[in-house]
Amino acid sequence: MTEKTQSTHQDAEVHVVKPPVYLAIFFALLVLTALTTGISFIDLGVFNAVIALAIACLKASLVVLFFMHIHYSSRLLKLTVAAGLFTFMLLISLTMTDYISRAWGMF
Amino acid sequence: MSHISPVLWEFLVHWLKNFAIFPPEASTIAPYADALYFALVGMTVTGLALVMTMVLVFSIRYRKERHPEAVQIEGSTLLEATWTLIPLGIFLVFFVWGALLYFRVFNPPPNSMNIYVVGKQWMWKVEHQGGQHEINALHIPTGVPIQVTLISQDVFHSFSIPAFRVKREAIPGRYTTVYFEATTPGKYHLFCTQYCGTNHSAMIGWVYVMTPADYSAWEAGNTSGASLAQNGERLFASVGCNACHNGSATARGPNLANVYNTRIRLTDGSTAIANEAYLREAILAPSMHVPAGYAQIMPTYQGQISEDGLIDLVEYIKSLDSNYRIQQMLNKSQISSAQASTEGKTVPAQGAAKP
Amino acid sequence: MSTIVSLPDQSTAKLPAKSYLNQEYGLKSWLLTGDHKRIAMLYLFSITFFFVIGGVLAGLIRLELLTPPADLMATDTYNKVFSMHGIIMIFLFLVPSVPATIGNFLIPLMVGARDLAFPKINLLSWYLYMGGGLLVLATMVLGGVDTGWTFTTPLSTHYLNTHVVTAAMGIFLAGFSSIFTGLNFIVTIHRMRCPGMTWFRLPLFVWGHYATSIIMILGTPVLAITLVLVALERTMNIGVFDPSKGGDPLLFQHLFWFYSHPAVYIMILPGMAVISEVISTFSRKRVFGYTAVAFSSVAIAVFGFLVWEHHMFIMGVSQYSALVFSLLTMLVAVPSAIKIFNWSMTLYKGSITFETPMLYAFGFIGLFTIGGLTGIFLATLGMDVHLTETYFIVAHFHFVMVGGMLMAYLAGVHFWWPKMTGRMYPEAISKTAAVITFIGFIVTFFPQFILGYLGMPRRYAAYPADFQVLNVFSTAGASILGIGYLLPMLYLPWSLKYGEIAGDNPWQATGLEWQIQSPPLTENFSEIPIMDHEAYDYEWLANKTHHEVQTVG
Amino acid sequence: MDSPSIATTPHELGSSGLPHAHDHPAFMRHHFEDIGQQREAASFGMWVFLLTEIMFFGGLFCAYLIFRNWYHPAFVAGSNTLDITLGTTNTAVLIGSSFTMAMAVYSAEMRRKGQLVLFLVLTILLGGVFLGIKAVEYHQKYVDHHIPGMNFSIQEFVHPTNPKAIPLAPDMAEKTQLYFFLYFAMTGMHALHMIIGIGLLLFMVARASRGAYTAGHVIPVENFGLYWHFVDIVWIFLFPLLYLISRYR
Ligand code: HEA
Ligand code: HEA
Ligand code: HEC
Ligand code: CUA
Ligand SMILES: [Cu+2]
Repeated sequence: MTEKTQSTHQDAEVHVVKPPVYLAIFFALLVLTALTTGISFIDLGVFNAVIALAIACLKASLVVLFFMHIHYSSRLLKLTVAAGLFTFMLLISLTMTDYISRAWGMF
Repeated sequence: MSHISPVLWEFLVHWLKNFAIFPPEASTIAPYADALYFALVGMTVTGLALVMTMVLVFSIRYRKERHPEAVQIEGSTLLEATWTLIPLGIFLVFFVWGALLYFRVFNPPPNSMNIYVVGKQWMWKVEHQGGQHEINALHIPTGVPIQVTLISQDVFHSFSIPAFRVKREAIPGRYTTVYFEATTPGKYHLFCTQYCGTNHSAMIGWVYVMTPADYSAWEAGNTSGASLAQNGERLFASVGCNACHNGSATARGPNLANVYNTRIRLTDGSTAIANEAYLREAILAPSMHVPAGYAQIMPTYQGQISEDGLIDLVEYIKSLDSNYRIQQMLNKSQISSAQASTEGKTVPAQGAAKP
Repeated sequence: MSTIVSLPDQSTAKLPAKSYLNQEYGLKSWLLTGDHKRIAMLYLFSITFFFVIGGVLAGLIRLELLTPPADLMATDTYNKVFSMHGIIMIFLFLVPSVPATIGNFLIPLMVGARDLAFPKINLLSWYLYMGGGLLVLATMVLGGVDTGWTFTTPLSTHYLNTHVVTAAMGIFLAGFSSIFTGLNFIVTIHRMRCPGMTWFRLPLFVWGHYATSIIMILGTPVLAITLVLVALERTMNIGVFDPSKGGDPLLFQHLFWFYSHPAVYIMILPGMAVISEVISTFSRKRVFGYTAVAFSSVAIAVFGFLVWEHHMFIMGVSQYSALVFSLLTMLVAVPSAIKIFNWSMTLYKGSITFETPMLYAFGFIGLFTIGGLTGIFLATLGMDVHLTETYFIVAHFHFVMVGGMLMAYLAGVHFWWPKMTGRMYPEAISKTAAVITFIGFIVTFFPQFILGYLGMPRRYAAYPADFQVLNVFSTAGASILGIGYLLPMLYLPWSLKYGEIAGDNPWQATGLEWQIQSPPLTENFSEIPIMDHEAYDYEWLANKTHHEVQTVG
Repeated sequence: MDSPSIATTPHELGSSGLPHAHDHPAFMRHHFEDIGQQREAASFGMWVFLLTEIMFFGGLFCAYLIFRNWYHPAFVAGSNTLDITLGTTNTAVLIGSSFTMAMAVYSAEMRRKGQLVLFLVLTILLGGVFLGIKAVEYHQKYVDHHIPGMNFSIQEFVHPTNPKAIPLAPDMAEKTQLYFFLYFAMTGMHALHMIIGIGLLLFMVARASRGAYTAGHVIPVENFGLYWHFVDIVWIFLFPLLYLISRYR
């Protein structure tokens, strides 16, 4: 029984993330927040949205990777996160095929 | 059997009279749809026969009594590929075939005759160009391509004529279109097929397909006196559109003559084609597309003009367009020419009808 | 056609002294249990209860449709009846049918675990289900809801004054129950497999449920938020789905079908999972093309998320987008075909016997093929224009859901009945029931295809007289079908007391669940097993020198 | 629990060199083989649950995307009524609470009871501040008659009091109601998650102070951490979508 637990569950290793990492991420997030707010005061046309969302994605990735430990986790958990994002994108993008092309030929 | 039991006899006769297994084919679309249908039935029968043969033959051949010891077989990549690719190929053929038919049904030819249909709980209101109004009935001539422009006043409805094999949802807030060309005079079912509340099943009516001659006669006898465009003109004045759209150079609104079906440049730099949907939206939500050079001052008429009124207005604005007027004339002559071509073989109006 | 495979010493078999059924006594021990097998039993009872209600409503539908006018009930009553029929059958019966009962019972056994990963969440899921069920029943008692099971906006949000919100909340709860079931399965299958149980040694039953769970956890939340929006829109008079306020009714359709199309695969994949087990066992052969069948389940689950718009082809979606979705729908049909052919080939050179589960499985293959191929009619754009919203669709989905999934469910219940209860069902009468069901089914639903092509719209309380003959057939068939379903509801409980004692492995099947006593112990395995052979390895079974069955007491 | 064979550092915990299954600690559920399996199952289960949460918010994001494209002027007008200072502050507060939560997980892993309780309480406080600020914002909307379905008025958009704002046509101004509905639905759903989270945190503080999580059983804290960070991520997206990206036409 012992040897099999090791074979199936050897990736159970738990990585303890140290406070300096958390602190660094925390400050990075604060800086990014300040940055995104600052940029929003400049009128950049569509780029306002693009930049703000890019920064949001960056922040979210930092949270997922470090606060939520995905950076240190097994491949299964990485895949799980990817699957969630993928399905979310499916919902948005395939719905958009309708909305974008609905008015084709009219505009 | 009639002397054994008259009741039973009556019953049987009644039944057989009411027994149909195939709907009448009464439009130019119908043969296309039926061909596709039979091809699909063919595929189903073949596929089912294949599977059932395998199951039956193996069950008999390899039942325990005849074949006590099973032979273990892992699988076969070749077979897997076969039954992946062949069904896929067949399905793709139907995809293409079906798509062609779909585009045919939903993209009316430009010279078609336009009839408006407004769905509301629980009736169909039909408006012909000439101002003929009908409820739960639709009179049309044979041999003329017809575009039905649908809209709903409340919830989703669905305008279905099985004998034509066409159907289209009437949705609130947006025009949809469907196209057909009737071939056989007669009286056919008209259904609302989208569930729309309590009396959904009562939202039914008849489609009367007539020879062009009969149709012209019907048209003349049923007109309310004013065409849609004329009604629209009256409305245009009474709700005050002409205060701004009077065509003069100093008018606050753009001149609406000849805007129909032209490409309009908007303030945000994009362009839009002024089709029926655009015109309707321009009245209800004027700020959605502001033509370049105009201030956004037109008030919204949301909730103030009924769908019928909007149709009248749209038709009026269309009628200000000279190309469109010419088209209308051509349509008229089309009906009479269709009449000429079918003259010889006029079918009695109830020919293919089912009571 | 002799009955059972060489039964191992059936005469001397006796019920084990200790099992999950008699471990503890009393209502409380059931209502607070964490044991997946007991929860499965709770589900079995509650699901059957809702099936009977749904079935009686179906009977009412068919009685009303016997004659053209709306004479048995008023149209709005009819509308409520079919809406409740659809809601109950789908959300309270078919979605949890195989997964929450048979799946719940078997997945831990099949992967060699003592229980599902989260027993308390499993119990919570049953309570959520019951909560949802009670809300739906409350809706019915309060006066019903007449939206249809599809809740089409703006009808459901602004034009009805029935109990839409109550029903929506009932479905919301039932949805979370299904999310938790899926979550439990996924974690169990990933994390609780016994030593040696690699992915490709898992029975196909487990693969099917894995695929189902993916859909449950990714699709159901979208339904949940959609129903919340419907409820908010109704109570607060907002207009997200109402065009007169600037909203878009099609957005509702997109969100609803984003769940509800994948949900139809929630309603078939577990059935397919059952069929794999049954066909393999009674032809005494490994399933032909194991990997192909396993991957096709996952392919169905993934592709199933890409096709929802085929329910909206004529609803005013963009034609180009319809094109894309029609194409994708054609693709998703292929994995189902792969499965059907692999099952048929499994019979080749087998050693086939025809027990009741096998009869149901044959019924499944035939009826699902018809149902699936008529799905292709609907996926074909131009054909869908004529067929959509007619009885053709009603026939299509009853073929796949009733002819497919319900048959598979019955196959599964019969197949694992000995494992669940320790006793056999009566063989002769159950075979009769299977045949009656099959005949009744064909007579009920086949005429509906013809009706559909004739153009008879669905959800009609009254219809033109042209359609009567076929409707009479359909109603007659439904009565036969009702008998077919009534029989198991009678003889299965009967067999609890009078059935033959089954023994551990009455079918001589290879799954881990058959290598332990029936009914199993609460902790399933006294010692966690070690898997040292492939799934469906009948040679391994034959070569097993001694019976390694673990009976305690 | 005091058995010496139990891993003393969290690092060893998962690797389960347990010689015998019966040595398992009290918090181990008996249907698991070992503590490593239990831990993995728990965190995987939590992640799977978070997937459902992503899709739950997905429907709202979808609606937002569509209506923003259709009624851009209305969204601009609506967005400009939000207080960007409060929004930014709230973002910072929530990020702070995520940080304290991460530290709480760390404390539990290091088995420091006092520190764990401290960070949990800090998380509660920051979460409370967030909700407080949110309440202020909601109240402002109430005062301004911007709550759809309750007291909505388009006056402010048709005849803006702010001289810099571009007045909207009445028909477009009606559409601001959609913006505000989405605003309330999204932030409300988010706030609901926060409230549930704070409830759980209170419960955990009570248990933590009795030492429940500092004896090796860190799973609940870790899983709650995942939940809390997820809620944070939702806000990270809501903030730009609602406050920032629709400020200019
Ligand atoms: C268990 C449930 C279930 C299943 C599995 C399916 C499976 C399929 N369904 Fe069905 N469907 C429903 C339940 C289901 N459906 C329901 C409930 C509705 C109506 C909802 C409502 O409006 O109320 C519906 C409606 C529906 C529509 C919408 C119709 C409309 O509203 O206009 C469409 C359109 O594409 C469709 C298509 C399909 C297809 C292509 C499949 C495919 O997955 C089928 C794949 C299977 C096969 C193809 C059979 C096996 C193939 C072979 C054996 C190969 C044969 C050999 C050769 C061809 C060589 N279905
Ligand atoms: C799992 C799903 C499921 C199941 C099992 C069934 C089972 C049956 N359904 Fe249902 N049906 C749906 C799902 C299902 N249905 C859905 C989703 C809809 C669409 C709803 C909508 O439009 O919104 C629908 C709609 C629907 C319609 C169309 C209504 C309309 O559009 O106007 C019809 C009509 O014939 C029908 C008939 C039947 C029949 C005869 C059965 C039979 O198979 C049932 C047989 C079972 C029994 C009869 C119960 C068991 C027997 C007893 C307990 C004995 C006692 C019973 C009596 C004395 C009656 N169903
Ligand atoms: C207060 C003046 C005013 C009134 C009253 C008015 N309009 Fe307009 N209309 C305008 C202006 C200004 C525009 C261009 C800017 C815009 O679209 O808002 C316009 C645009 C239009 C357009 C789009 C034309 C194009 O070239 O794109 C149509 C169609 C239209 N109006 C129809 C109507 C109808 C029908 C009515 C009556 C029901 C009406 N209008 C009432 C001022 C008015
Ligand atoms: Cu209108 Cu159904
Ligand atoms: Cu579907």
